[in-house]
Amino acid sequence: MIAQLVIDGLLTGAVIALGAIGITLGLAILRFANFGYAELMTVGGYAALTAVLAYGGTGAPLGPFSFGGFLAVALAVGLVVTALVAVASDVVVFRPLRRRGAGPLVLIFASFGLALVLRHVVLLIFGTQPEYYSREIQMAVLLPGDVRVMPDQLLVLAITVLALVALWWLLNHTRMGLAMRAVAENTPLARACAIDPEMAIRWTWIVSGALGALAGTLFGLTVQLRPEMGANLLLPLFTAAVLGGVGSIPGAVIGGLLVGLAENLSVLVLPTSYKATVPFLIMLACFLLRPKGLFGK
Amino acid sequence: MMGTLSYLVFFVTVASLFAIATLGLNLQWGFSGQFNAGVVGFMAIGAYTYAALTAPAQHEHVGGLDWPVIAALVAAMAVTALVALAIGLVTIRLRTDYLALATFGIAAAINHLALNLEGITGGGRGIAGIAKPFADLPPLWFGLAFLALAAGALLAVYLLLERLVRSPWGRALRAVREDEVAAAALGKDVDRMRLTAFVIGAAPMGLSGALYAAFIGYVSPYDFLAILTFQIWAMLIVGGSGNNAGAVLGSFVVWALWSLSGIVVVLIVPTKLQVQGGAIQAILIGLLLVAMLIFRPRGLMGERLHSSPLLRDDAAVRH
Amino acid sequence: MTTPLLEIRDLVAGYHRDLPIVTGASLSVAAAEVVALLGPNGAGKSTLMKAVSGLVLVMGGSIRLDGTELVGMPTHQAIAAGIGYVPQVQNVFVTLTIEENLRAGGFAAPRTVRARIAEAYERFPMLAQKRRNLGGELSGGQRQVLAIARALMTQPRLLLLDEPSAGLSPKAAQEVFAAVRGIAAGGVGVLMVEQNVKAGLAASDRGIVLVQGRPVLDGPAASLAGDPRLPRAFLGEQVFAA
Amino acid sequence: MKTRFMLAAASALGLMLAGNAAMAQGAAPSCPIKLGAIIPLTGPQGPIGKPIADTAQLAVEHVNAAGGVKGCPIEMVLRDDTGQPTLGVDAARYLVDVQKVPAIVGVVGSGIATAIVSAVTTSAKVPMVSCCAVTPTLTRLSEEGKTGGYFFRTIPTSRVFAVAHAVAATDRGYKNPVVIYVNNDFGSALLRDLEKAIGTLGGKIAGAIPYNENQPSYRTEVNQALALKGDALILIAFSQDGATLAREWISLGGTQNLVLHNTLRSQDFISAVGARFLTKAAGIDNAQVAGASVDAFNAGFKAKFNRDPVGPGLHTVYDSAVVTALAMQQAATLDGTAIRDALRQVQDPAGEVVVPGVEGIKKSLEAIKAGRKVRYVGATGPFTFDKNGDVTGPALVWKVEDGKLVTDKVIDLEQMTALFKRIGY
Repeated sequence: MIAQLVIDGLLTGAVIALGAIGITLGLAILRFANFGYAELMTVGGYAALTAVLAYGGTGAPLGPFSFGGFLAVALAVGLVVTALVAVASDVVVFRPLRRRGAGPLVLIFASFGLALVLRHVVLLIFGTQPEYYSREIQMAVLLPGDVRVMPDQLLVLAITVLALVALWWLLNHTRMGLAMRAVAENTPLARACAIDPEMAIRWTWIVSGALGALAGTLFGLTVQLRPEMGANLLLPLFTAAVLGGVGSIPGAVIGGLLVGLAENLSVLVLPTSYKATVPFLIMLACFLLRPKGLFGK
Repeated sequence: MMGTLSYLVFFVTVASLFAIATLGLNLQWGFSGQFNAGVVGFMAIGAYTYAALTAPAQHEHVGGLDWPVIAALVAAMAVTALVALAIGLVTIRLRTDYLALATFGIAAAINHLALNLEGITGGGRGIAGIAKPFADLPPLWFGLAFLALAAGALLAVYLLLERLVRSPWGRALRAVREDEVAAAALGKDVDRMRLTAFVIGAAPMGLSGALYAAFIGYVSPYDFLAILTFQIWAMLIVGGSGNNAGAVLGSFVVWALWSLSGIVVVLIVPTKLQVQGGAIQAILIGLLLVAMLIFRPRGLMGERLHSSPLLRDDAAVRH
Repeated sequence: MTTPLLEIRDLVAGYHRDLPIVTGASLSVAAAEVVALLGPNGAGKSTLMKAVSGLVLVMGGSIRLDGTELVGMPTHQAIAAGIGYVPQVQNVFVTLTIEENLRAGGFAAPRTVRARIAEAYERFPMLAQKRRNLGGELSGGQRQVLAIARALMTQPRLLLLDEPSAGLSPKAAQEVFAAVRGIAAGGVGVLMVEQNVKAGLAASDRGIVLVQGRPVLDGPAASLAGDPRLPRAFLGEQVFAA
Repeated sequence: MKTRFMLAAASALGLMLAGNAAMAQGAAPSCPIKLGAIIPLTGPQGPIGKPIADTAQLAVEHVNAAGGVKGCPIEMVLRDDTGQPTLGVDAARYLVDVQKVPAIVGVVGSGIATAIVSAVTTSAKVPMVSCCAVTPTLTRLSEEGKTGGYFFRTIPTSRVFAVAHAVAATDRGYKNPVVIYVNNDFGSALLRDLEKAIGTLGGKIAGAIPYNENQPSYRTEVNQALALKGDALILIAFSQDGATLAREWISLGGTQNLVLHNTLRSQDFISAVGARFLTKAAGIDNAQVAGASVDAFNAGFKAKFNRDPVGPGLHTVYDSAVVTALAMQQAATLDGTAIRDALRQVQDPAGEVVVPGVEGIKKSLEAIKAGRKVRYVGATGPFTFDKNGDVTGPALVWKVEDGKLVTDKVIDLEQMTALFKRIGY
């Protein structure tokens, strides 16, 4: 039972981790808690769904997985659309506010409003019923230790690791990555280096939008797509980002895994009906004990 | 015409209840710069306290205490303030966006507790039969009497808070909001001031929740969802934070838009398409708020008592 | 004097429109010249530097670099136009490695970055040794060196240094000043804010004393060092430009 | 500053009055007759609310095609409560005060129904005929006289569901079912009744796991339920969560001996889970699907929407709208109290049996006009409001065959009453 809970915790934690990276980048570079970020996951998941619906499915299932090869194309569509939506939301909403010198709290509130709009646009277009990329149910495989895992979930884990490697490379070995890290640490100095902060901000939206789309699609793959899916994940995402320390990508990943683990293991001591409260308790404990997060500077 | 009048009375009553909570938020945010994203949690505490003290015994444990209305209202405020004190002691040193996250989480946790602590809250069944003041009056008179109570409470809260923010303490509070370091250097105990403002600001939220419970006569966890926090914030932003009259005006305008847009959907959208109307309504409200932030950042009224404009534009230059 | 490299005329600048801190300053810096900008606290020295690099509001006047107007240019364009700016504090990226700091410094000219980094390592061998260390791991003097090397990555014609010797030991300060002289010898104009009047003037060709947002003294470093008006200016007494 | 405040306040007021004026124009004194409806169209309950609203509209169209009430067509005034009680109460207040509707139908959420009964309809003396609110709190309020008799519902209380679940499980020989139930008033009330019912019918619940709505994933809950090692799963869940739970349960190797709640009786659910995993599944619902009355509704629904009427609340909302319309026809005047009393008169056991559909409604409207007594037997089969406005109705057990929902068994009103006695409700 415990082994199963641990595995489940890691698997849910992987998707939370992906989303939390987007949040932590936002906190570090955009300098506000983007409450609308989770909606980018929803947008990404549904954009991929649109591609799947247009194609008429994901193609014949690949090996043990529930979906066909077209899902990769759909995912690419989702990444592009979401990155565009993210940049557009910056151009239309956040950049004018930044220009005016609005504080982070005005930005947070604007992100609340934007979240409302995005969520309901998705709802208006797709309706409220849950959607799936593939309606195939796949049977869990039994691993040693009486642990049951679905092949899709293992793939999700693998994709998460790949995405992390790609992100690490992007941040450490590209001009954009350098600009983003410089702006995150010290915006005035970055400007003195002829780095345009607006450009770094634009790339942050693109990268975090794409990560959100990936997280949303993977979530849709292993659970389901719903217009409120992002909103329901908001608290775990922020908890993971805060736990890891703002701006720390390894921190966000470990934070995500910890939140997933804690949620799942909590049922050993608490009734399941309190499970959803657990991320909040972790967050509060973190604020009390380590306000800068586990990996904060 | 009587019907419209009756609806107007209802509308003003509900808007007044919201305005009371908005005034509390204005003290926390408008005057001391604390981002409370869990307003609805404090309203829930007030409502459940009032309900537990006045409702007859039901379910397994709840109720049967039969407190008088006024005593229960005061108790609801006191309990909310106490809870706010406990929360504030934990969160007061957090930077603002963390405070927003913490309070957002607290409201979610309070909602879970309301749903799960069946012995006190009735769980999902909620608490029914809550004491309604003036319940013996005929409907329209009940409406008018309750309006008088709500408006009276609103006026009292407004006057008290106006006095408070104009006192030396209130001026010091704004100084803290503008520049914590400078205020601390001037010898103000910053944490203590912020904590006091947080607790005093929470009390009207509890009162608002309690009056809501008294008005409807029933509370359940579904009354206190995160969207309500968003609504209260919208009221403050639209009205103009840092201005108590603005907070009240904003409450009326936003609640009017919120309920009116539903009516407009009924009137102009064909019935067949009305199921989409709700989504359109939410989209319009979201757009309105964002537009307000962009084009009229100080709200309808803005802050009256001028503070140093220096910091704001400094931020503009740096960004 | 030939045509100055930097020419500031009647500059009014500050953080807020209604509250100018630089209140009508005119001064110039020539190529290969080191100019020390002196003055009491709050005189507007740092603000003047930030105005040149486009980091504060400019309400009036002009700032020309080789005839190009800088007023109204965002910082990153001013840097690209030939300004190198080293702020007083937080002047290196502590979370980036030394090499990444230099790479960031050369952001505007990616093609030449490799060559510039090699040059920087040649000029400051210490940086080459610590290329993989984080900026945060350097000592104060090393940070100052890194900050200057970083500012040189774009091959600026004018280098702005805000208190390069602050917090350094006298020995470390001397090393920094020596580096500054070497840079100027290569043809770069240097404008540096200094608290330490004596050491600052010793390292400079010319000194300018700023009081309440305007230059009140401007002259060769050697003669200014002995000028009796200098201490009075620092005490806030009324002095008149020579 | 003062002036600005006054201006803004005045314009806010003006906006409201303008809205009201617009409404007043539409509100002709007699025709059409307005019928209020409050249904969640967005928010968490939006997925089940939308088809409910469509079906309510269908009922109104049927009534109008049958000639309308007192010679007037009915106009349904629909408001979205978004699942928020504050907005539900506001909608009710608006419908009652401004639109002057003499009755309200729909109302899905229990919390919303209770708030509206508590704050609006009882004091305004306007009957509310809810299609879907199942909370026992409303029964208690009725018993305490706090609804003034103005609250009715066409959906049976949780006990009917509990009996149906128990019958479906024990019929199939399940002795130790595990229960996963939604953690709200409805779910916990149903669980209590279910424990009793299954105990009486010869089984014992192996364990019950509550779940909170709208969680991103239910893996933990499913794993806990799996650990209880029951011989079947009784799933009391709403549509979206239900699909997630059933999918996770099956893919984690849970038994396919499923007993599903009525909210999962939909083609959406079957296609979300996959028919091949549901061959052993059974489900329950409160509607009776045999007989002329039900066929009449099904035919009418299919003619309009080109699909079978499967899904929660469809039959009950149709009945709530039609029975209210008939009561309006029966009542001497279109006032709330008269309609409240007439709601029971159109269920006269000695009356002429009348059924759904344009033809059926036409007959009943004419019979009432002619002064004859009628007994409306609805889309849910025969039902009667008891003293609390509740109904004890028949129930059915369904299963999935070739990807289609088919009826397996009907528990008619007599059997249901007998089972209630046996269980000791």
